Amino acid sequence: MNRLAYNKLVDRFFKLAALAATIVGLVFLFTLVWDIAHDGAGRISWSFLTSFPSRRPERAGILSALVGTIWIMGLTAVFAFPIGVGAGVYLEEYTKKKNLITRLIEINIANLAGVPSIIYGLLGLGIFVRALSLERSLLTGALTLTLLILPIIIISTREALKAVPFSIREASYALGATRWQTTYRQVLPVALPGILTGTILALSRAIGETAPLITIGALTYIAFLPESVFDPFTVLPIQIFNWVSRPQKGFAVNAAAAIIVLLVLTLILNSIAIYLRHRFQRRIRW
Amino acid sequence: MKSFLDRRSRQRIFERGIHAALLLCASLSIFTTIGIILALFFETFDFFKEVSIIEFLTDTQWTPLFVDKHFGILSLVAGTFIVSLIAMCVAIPLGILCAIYLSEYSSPRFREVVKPILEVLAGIPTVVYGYFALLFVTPLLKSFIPGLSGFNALSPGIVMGIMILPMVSSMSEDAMHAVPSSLREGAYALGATRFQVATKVVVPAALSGIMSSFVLAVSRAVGETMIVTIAAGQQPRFSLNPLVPIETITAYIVQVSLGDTPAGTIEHKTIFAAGMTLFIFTLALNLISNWLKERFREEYR
Amino acid sequence: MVDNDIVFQISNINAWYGEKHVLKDISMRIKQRKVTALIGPSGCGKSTFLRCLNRMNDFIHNFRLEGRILYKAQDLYSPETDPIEVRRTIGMVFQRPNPFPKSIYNNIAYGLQIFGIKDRAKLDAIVEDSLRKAALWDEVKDNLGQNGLALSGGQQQRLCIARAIAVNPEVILFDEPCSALDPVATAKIEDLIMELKNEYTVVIVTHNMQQAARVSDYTGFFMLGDLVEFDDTKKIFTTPANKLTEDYITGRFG
Amino acid sequence: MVDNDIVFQISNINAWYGEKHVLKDISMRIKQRKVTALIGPSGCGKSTFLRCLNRMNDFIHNFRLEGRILYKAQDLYSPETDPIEVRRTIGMVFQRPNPFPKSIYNNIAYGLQIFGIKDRAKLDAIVEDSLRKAALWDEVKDNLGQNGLALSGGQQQRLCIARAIAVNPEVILFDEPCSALDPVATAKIEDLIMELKNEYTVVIVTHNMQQAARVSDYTGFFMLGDLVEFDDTKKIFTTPANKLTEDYITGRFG
Amino acid sequence: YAHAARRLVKIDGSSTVFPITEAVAEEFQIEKRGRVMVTVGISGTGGGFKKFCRGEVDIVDASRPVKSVEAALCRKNGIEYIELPVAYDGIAVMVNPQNNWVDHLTVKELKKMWEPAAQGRITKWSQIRRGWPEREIHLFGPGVDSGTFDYFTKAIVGKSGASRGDFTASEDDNVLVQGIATDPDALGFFGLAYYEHNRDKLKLVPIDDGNDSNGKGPILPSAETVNKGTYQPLSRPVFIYVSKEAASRPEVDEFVSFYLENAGTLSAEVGYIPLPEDIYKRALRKFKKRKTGSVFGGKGAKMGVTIHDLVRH
Ligand SMILES: Nc1ncnc2c1ncn2[C@@H]1O[C@H](COP(=O)(O)OP(=O)(O)OP(=O)(O)O)[C@@H](O)[C@H]1O
Ligand SMILES: Nc1ncnc2c1ncn2[C@@H]1O[C@H](COP(=O)(O)OP(=O)(O)OP(=O)(O)O)[C@@H](O)[C@H]1O
Ligand SMILES: [Mg+2]
Ligand SMILES: [Mg+2]
Repeated sequence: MNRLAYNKLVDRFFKLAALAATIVGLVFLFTLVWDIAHDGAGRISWSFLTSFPSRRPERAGILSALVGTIWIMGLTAVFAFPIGVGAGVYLEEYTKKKNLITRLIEINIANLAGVPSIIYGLLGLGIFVRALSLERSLLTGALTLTLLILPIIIISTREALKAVPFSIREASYALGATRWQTTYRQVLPVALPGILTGTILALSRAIGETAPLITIGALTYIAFLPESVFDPFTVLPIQIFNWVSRPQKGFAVNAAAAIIVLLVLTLILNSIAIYLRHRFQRRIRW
Repeated sequence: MKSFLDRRSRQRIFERGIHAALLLCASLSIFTTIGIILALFFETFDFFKEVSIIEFLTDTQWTPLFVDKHFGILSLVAGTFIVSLIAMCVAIPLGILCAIYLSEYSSPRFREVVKPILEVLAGIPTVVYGYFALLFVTPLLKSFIPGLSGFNALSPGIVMGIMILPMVSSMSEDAMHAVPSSLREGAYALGATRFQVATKVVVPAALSGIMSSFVLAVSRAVGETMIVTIAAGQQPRFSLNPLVPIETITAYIVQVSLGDTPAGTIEHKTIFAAGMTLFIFTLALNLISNWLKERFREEYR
Repeated sequence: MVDNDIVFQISNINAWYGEKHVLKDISMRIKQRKVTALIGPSGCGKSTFLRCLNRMNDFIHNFRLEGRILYKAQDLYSPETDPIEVRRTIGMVFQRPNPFPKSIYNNIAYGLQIFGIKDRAKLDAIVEDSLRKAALWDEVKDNLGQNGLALSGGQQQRLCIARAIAVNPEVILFDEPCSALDPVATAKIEDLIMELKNEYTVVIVTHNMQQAARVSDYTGFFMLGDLVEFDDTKKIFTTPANKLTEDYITGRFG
Repeated sequence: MVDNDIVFQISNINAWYGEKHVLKDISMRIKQRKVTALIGPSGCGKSTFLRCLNRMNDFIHNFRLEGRILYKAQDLYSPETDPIEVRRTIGMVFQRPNPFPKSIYNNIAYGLQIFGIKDRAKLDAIVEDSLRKAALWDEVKDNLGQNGLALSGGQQQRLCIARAIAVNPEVILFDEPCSALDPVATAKIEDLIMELKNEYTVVIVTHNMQQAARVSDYTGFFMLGDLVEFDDTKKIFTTPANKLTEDYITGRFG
Repeated sequence: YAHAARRLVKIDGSSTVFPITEAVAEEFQIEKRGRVMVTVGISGTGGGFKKFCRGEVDIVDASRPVKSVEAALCRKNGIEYIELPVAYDGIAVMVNPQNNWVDHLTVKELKKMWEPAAQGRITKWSQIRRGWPEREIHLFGPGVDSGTFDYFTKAIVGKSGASRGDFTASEDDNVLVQGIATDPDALGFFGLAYYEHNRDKLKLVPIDDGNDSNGKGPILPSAETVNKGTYQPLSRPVFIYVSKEAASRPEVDEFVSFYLENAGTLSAEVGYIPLPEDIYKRALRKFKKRKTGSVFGGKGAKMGVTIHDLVRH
């Protein structure tokens, strides 16, 4: 066999292997979703979405958990987005000169991105629950998740800013714009879809987090809706965790149904991200 | 004639204010780290007043909740290690292959559809994965590994690997995508196959991004909690056998967080010592990766 | 001793990127309402020099400058000088056209808006005027809402020129404005530059010697960080005083 | 009817990107061991045409080609033709130098290694030989381990040429190889191209007409996807048959 | 606090007691038509007391009596508590339905397989009782940090926390059900409620405590045997602890009264064993009198405390 045929064979084989790897992931996802849908789809109904938890599986619903999840996501986004973008902008636009402090911040952020979520739970417990005595409120939960996803947002903000050609900044400076004018009016709008994509993906990670919220003690039966950020809350993953560990079979079905709702939420968030990414990639033709 | 003298003092003050605000945002990360260290430090410190650090690091049993107490973190570390190792053995090859397929072989249409679908994998609550490992994967594995326990490191390891696969594939794909196509063209024009272009040109050029994805994935595996809590059993064991029940550091922290141990006792303080270990673990991992990244980059500008 | 005709009085400047010495003891006077061309082989420091004139090098962190640049008797690098104001007075057009990813209208209005001009009628007037001066008005007047990036390369470059004109600078610096363009577009830009000198002082970097010969009044030849020769364009291209200049120019055409 | 001198026999090709028709019914014959230049304004399809000749367009997913291209009597686009083999036989050098981020040595050895040549002595010999042919050997011989990206632009481009030569192609396609280079580097590359035609068939895209005039034997003038005129270079630049060609050429020099 | 306007009862603690408290909270809120809100958390008995003694919650669900460290912490913070039993939790010992050799187990046999000395040595069924097969025994139990585990070790081995370490532990009892249901060599123990809902997958083992005064021979757990005190020693009372200070708030007072009035029916509904009716009455009286302190003297799980001792006042 000559070299060319050999190369082509390797290439063909490798392509198959790579395709197989991709398909493994997809098959797994579909199995998982099918498995859950099989168990829970029949349970989803309007009353399931609008009832409070109950000891009777057939009467129980996810209203407080769903509302709690939406609150938590909203608050987390409100805290994490400006801070994350601010930090990203600072590191990317305001510190071209790498000094000790910025180096430290950079390494630190990379490190925080890898810190296990449960450690954030211990942090939230120590700082927000205890030191600031915010109790197990929406505020505590959202702040804890904010710290958890900040590194991800900062990193994706920086990537998005890096992708904006320097020529845009030069053009703006050359017109006599200040740094902030340049950043705010030229660079950020271009980077925004990328930043939003990163933020949304970070949020969709936060939405499924259980461990840190368990650690701060949010695992709760709640049969009312929060009225302010100081109110106690529960979220879907915790409701799911609670239900799967109950003896009655009906709760296992409820859990599956709640998982479907959670997946739909995640899917919605991801679709927005995809849409943004799509538009972003299409528009940029420098 | 125009003068360049400062006529914009208000704007200047505004600019300074913005600068300070942004700096504050960036330094929040430092405070977070300090917060983590403080949150863990005091109880860890108390813990080591009662348990010698030598015992902590050398004993091979971890039984703080039993009458006969041993505080050898190595058993939990071994559990964490074996599960993460299995996860990485699944996620890295699959993730890289997947990334290469999406970036170098597939049509853009296919990539646009598949990449986000895979990313959904990363957004599924980990509780769900835990039950999937326990109720689906373990029985499946049992049918061809007879010696497998109902709880083991293998099944959660595999499931965790699948869970972090999109992290590896997505971030690696991003890195590969960013490699200028001029490099690819250079290689194709020499008669290279896609395989050769992918492995000899694109992957080396994207190596630093690929490494970052590995490191984040490892950190995620090391820190993953619910899957192992549910599917790995809770038996601290100083062993690297993937077929028997084990316990990871994170699973232990959850166990005590949800348990009956009174606060203030030595048993309770163990979770902070364990948490500190975990933190130092991931810190070391990140520092090493940082070093690796600096070392192995093929910069293409 | 200040000559009213002299816009820039550059005295013995030296510049470094880190350890790399890229401008060596350069002195030059640039005249008002003239086109001054800077030529020389790649990497000789033309762009660096040009960017010293409006402090665009401030953004390069390892850049260092010594020496003095006076702009109409005022020290560009003195601590009281506001670089924002400098860059506003001394505009710049870059090698690759770099319109903002906004509409044509907003590309031009941006420079005015950041200085607080909000009056729509006034903006409209200036936008039209600048586009006319940049010889682009006829081509885009029906499409001012179109994205600036959707224009052809040559149109983009004229848009960038219009944008620079709009803020009413006194000097316009061009850094190889035609190197990304095809000949037809190049010719248009060259015509434009020759017109601009009626109102503005123009400094242009190019490595196309024909271009320098065609458009400029004065030419400076740089090599390896030195200003080898600076004189009337005609003189440089017919009877250069320096052997290096001659070699470079004839080498190109030979 | 196959002329031994003809390397490419291009018959009525049409090409599209998606809906956009970018090459319109083009036929051409390219002669062996000659330099053929393709000129024309930006966006007229020169690069597209060039990339059809070694199937580099295969990688653009919405690209479509109709018509026939014979390479020495072999249909380049027939299903039996192996595109890998085609690209190996017909090398290419790009507009911007694109060395791999590897050492100089490995940049050149790469093309050989992918075809299984591992013998170190043989590799050494070919590396040296290619670098000599690309007129780069003297400048880098003491530094073969240096990263290719650390070279100057002109050196990088010569490195890319050496890399293309190393795999021993029969044809080398150049897509605006000098547009990112300064005149001194350009002159070196031009010399090199003129030497290469002793051994290789060369096709070069350029929008610098002087360059086409200097280096080529035949010139094709493209405009808006049409091949307006194709003839001896001398004829094209002195007595073009087509008015468009004449306008374009004189517009440039005028 | 911002939610002072809303009348809120905050409860936290054991996951074992959670289903009962949740059921009570649900009914209570229905009755109050949303004028009072109740939150019930799960952070373990230990975690619950930690919050309770900091004054962060009003009531703690406890699957074991208060321990001395916790009592000390409460005292330090000036929190006084009223100890109220709310139901029995029967601990069921279970094997796989395919297991055809185990008909009953004695406390001695249980001790033999669970005591610390068994670790690594008692690995086969045949070592427990002669005639049982020569197969490996696989043990399952609740998380070693749970009240159930604590109680089981104290009742069977004699010292809480004294157990072999090589068994499969899980916080999540469904996980244990799964483990035992799929493994013919398995044996495990956990709350009776989990057996009730998985009868088809599990086989319940009668226990003989060797003491004929409380029922002769092996006894199966049931409401009757637990209540009569014949299913010994594997049934234990579970509690709520109410902060005396919080009890002065009307909503807490009402809630606890409602709890004790309805605990009988509701605990049965969620799979627990109700206390005798008069015990609830006496507990209510104890609460109304705000009798504080613990009858266990801060020693945690304790054998031989009769149900009547619990509500002495
Ligand atoms: N940011 C930088 N950091 C370090 N060195 C730089 C930087 N920018 C330019 N240089 C170096 O400074 C020297 C002068 O660069 P400059 O861009 O001024 O040259 P030029 O004459 O404009 O060349 P060209 O015609 O290629 O644009 C070159 O050797 C270049 O490599
Ligand atoms: N990948 C692509 N997708 C869609 N359109 C393309 C693509 N590549 C090129 N085109 C378009 O096809 C036409 C011909 O492009 P081509 O690159 O062949 O021109 P060219 O003559 O090489 O121009 P230049 O001198 O600027 O390199 C142009 O209008 C261009 O915009
Ligand atoms: Mg330059
Ligand atoms: Mg081209």
